[in-house]
Amino acid sequence: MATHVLTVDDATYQEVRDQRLLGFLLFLISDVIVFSSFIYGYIYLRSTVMTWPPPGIEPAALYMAGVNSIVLFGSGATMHYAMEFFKHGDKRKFVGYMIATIFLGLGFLGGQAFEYFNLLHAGTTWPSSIYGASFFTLTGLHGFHVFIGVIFLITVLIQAQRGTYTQQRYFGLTAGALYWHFVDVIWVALFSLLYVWK
Amino acid sequence: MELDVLLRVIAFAGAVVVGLSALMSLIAEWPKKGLDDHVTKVMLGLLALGCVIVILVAFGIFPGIAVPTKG
Amino acid sequence: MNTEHEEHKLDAGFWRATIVMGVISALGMWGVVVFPIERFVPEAAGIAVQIDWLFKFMAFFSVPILVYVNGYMLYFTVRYRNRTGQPMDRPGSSVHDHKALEFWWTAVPSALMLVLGILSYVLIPQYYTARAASANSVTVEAIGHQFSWEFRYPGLRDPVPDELHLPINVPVTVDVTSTDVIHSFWVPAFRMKQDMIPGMVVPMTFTPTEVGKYEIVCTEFCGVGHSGMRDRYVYVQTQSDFDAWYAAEKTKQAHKTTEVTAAVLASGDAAAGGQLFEVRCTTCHNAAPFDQRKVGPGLANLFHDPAHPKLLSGKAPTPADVAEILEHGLSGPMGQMPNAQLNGLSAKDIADLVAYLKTLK
Amino acid sequence: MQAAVGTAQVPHGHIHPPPDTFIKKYIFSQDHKVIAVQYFITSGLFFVLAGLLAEMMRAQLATANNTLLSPTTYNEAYSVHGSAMVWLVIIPILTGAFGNLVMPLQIGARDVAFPWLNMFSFWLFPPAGILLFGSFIWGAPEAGWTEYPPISLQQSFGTSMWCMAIFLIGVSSTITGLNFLVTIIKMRAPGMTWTRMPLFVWATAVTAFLSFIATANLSAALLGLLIERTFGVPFYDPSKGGSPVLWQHIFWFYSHPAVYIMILPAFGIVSEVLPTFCRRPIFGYKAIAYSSVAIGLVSFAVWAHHMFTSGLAPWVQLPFMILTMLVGIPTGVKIFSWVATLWGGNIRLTTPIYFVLGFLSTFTFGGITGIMLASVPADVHEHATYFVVAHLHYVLFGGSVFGIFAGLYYWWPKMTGRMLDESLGKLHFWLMFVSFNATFLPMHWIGLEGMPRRVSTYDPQYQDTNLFISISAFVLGASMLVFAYNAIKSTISGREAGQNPWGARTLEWMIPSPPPYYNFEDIPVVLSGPYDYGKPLPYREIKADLDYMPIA
Repeated sequence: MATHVLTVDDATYQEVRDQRLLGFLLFLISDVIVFSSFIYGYIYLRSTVMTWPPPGIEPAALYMAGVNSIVLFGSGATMHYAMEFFKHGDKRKFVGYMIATIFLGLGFLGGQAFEYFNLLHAGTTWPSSIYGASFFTLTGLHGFHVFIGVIFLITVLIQAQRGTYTQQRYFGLTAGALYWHFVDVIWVALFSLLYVWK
Repeated sequence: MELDVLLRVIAFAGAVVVGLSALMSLIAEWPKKGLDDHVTKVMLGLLALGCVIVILVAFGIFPGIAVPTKG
Repeated sequence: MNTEHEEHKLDAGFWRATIVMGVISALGMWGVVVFPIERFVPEAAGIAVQIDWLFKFMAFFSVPILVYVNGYMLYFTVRYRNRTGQPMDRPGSSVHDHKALEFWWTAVPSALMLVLGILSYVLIPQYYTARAASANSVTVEAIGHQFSWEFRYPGLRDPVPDELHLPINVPVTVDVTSTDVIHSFWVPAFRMKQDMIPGMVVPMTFTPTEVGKYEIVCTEFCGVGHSGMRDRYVYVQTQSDFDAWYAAEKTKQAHKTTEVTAAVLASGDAAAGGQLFEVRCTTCHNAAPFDQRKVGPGLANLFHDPAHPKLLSGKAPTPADVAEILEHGLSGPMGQMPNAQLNGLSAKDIADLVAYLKTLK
Repeated sequence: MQAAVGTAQVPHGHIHPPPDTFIKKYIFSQDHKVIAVQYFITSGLFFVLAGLLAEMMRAQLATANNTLLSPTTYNEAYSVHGSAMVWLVIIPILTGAFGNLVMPLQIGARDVAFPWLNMFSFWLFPPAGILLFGSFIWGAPEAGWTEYPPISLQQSFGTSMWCMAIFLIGVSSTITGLNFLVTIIKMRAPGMTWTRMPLFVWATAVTAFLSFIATANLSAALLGLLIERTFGVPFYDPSKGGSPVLWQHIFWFYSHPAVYIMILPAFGIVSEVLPTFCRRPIFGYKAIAYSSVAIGLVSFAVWAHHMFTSGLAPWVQLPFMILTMLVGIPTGVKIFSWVATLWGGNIRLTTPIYFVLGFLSTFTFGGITGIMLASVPADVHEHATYFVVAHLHYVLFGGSVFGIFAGLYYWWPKMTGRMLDESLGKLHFWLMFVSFNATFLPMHWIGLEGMPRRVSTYDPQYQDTNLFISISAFVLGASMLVFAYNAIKSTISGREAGQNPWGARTLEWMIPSPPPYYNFEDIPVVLSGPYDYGKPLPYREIKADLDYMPIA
């Protein structure tokens, strides 16, 4: 009987988890749409001029951004490992990798701050030109997402420490991981379009 | 300019490490069937792609809008 | 619950209704064919006739659709209504599909759409991409302002405000643009409309076919004076009248004397011009390619850049053109260029500047 | 079997006991039925306000060079009228109100997937309305509901408020769409396969998909406009290198799907009302269901047909023209199927079906003028004239609003448990139908003759027609009073409706009216489609399992 109740409850949990997972993925999709319409705007504006960036506008430094991207991508990898270790019940490694992820995320934000500082110093401001407009809007939007992601991960980590998640029931964690991967993957697109595309 | 060389080396090294780990995780993830697993696979794949792009940049195969790094 | 279905056939009543509707739609279609649109809105351009024809084509096929949809709707409703005394819950016909019927009412409209699509598409290039190329054809720049129009003719230095004069039976290309917000240049009698978008020059080609005076209307909201942007007219004139008007305009504008003679122009000093440019011009102009606007366009490569819009004459600018603009100013699609007094430029200065501009690549 | 079925449908969201306090029950309620009523009331209020604005405009337009309203006031009036009718009335009523009221009941669920989000997205909606109408204080937006830059960059702070208002609405309908989509995908009663879903649910599913994809994009566009207005960041301002056409692209990429967000649920309502009162299966169930999907998909690839005079190259115009015309085909299929449903029925001429017939007639007309606007050369003449005004009111008023009233008269008994007065309802219909056509039919003609839209004064030659239009418009406004009176009368002294007053077969009619908090005592099992009149009901009741354990 007890077992029956338990199975029902697991099924109940599964049911609700699936709903939330689907909901969360749909949310991510709508977020992709937001980014893609800004990206569309960027490509459109860029297509209206001959030289990019417009003359007299100091663009962002490529290799700096390359290193910064690796920092973010690395955090994606560590996030995945953290997930795996949690699933296998290795609490200690899980916590370690989570913290690594969070710090890498913060590192990325720091790198971006440094980059912004350089650009503003060189006179490339947000309203300065269509370059400034697209660059700061896109990277800023993404940076904001990273910031939210960091907070998200910290919360999830605390929750995990409080023992909210069991090895069968850890939707919050899944959501956190998916969100973080999403933030990474968006950066792949932004890096290619804003820095690499010549 | 030396700074840029240094940055390219770091970027390359990091990209190799991260890219490989992403690929290996992808291989490990492959048999899983859950909806979130499928999504994770896509994400890891794109992550690896990102690393490839960085490597190509580090080698200057993608010249990009390369301006000397300041600071 | 009452369960026995009442099945129906397509009986005489149905066919009678169908025939009646057929007659009505035939009348309607005949009405569409003979309807004299031009009696209400004159067709003053070649393209107008074709567009009206297209409109009638669509109206023609719309009539039967409207008649049959509404007709069957009413007929079925009246015919199959629940009459007093009949059981409320008696189920109607159980027919819920009819493959052939559904196929045809999907296929026939699709075919119609395809025809309409082709008919429409063949019309577009005639007024849109094709520029008036024939020898005597006219090119006019139409510029929208809050809240007035401005028309620049080749060879006329100053724009003509709020009056568009066109010769009859001559292909005309109107390059529409705006200096402030989006306006829309609409001449109902020509069936021609084009948004005037700041920073964009869009050509519009047609051939006026009837002498007369036709209203120009702004159809894109452009601010508080939008409603007032009417009562301005296109004057389609016989070639001789048009030439007379053009000559009159030219003499009206001719009082301006030119101090920058060819001789002065030849004596220009590029170095001095360069310094002057830094002081006087860089507030509004970059020494960069045309599309790098500040207030005015970038001026690099001014004399050789294909992307640079043709100036007054519709031909590539000559040093003389540029000197003239520097001396007398210009109000064009890119905005207002002040004249020599306002810029405090002497004839020598202008010559130097032109010399400098020639050096820019 | 027991466990499988019992756990297949979890009463998630109604796991907590019914609310006790007044606040929880009526203000911050998470019950989809209460939220639906909240939407009805709020949107109803905004409908009245926006309607009054329309009457103001018609008063101004009654004579050619009228000075009743200043041009500025007039511009503000039509801009807020348009924005409010689209974002505060039609979309919220059709998705928020009808979607919430009917969809969970029709799929045999106890609530939507995320009741809290549902409440949240409703409470984003009143502030949006307050922002939009409040903008009058600082000078409301003037450039119409499309707010094309650069003109919208020159306007006063009111336009920024407009941006925020629409942004809130955008977020709200994105959330609602997401919520409904999950609900429909995951929470259908056991046995309710996709092809056993009522057609209103099909329509809602497609609408939800559109609103959560397209609206996210709108939010981005508005963010851009707000940023540019606030910090002067150049996206749309040509003098700083931006592009006004960019706004048109992004805006219409949302706003064209929005047009179908505003009509598909009305299609759904029609498809529910017709079989009920014809006492016969709907003709071409699959055709109607799949055509909704087709319309939904195509709607993402037609936006530039609003920009045929914005200087797009012909090779860009061609595909948009063809695809736009393509939309006419699934729509036509629907209309023909509905007419065919009338054939051989046992038609009870109640108020809901009156409105459905009105819908069929007016919407067909609007659809045809739509095709006329899709043809590029014709559009070059018709674009931005009163022809367009007429067309869009034929589809949005003659389509959506007639559909909304059909749905209101149909589901009012379910929502309130009381009947509306039939003769008053029919009076309302005839007043509305006649005055509607009298108002908007002449607009086609003056548009073709050369009257542009968005003008507060016009050429005296259109004087008489406009006077006639204005008078009809006042009658149209007055016809709404009949409904108001009817609604009040019904709430005070309406006849008890009982469980299933119309003898319909969809699930919402299998439970008491108004439905109890848990909707279904037992979650039913669905054995076949809902429209087979004359066959026994296709539902089998089984006990649902209410066991629950907190979720991480």
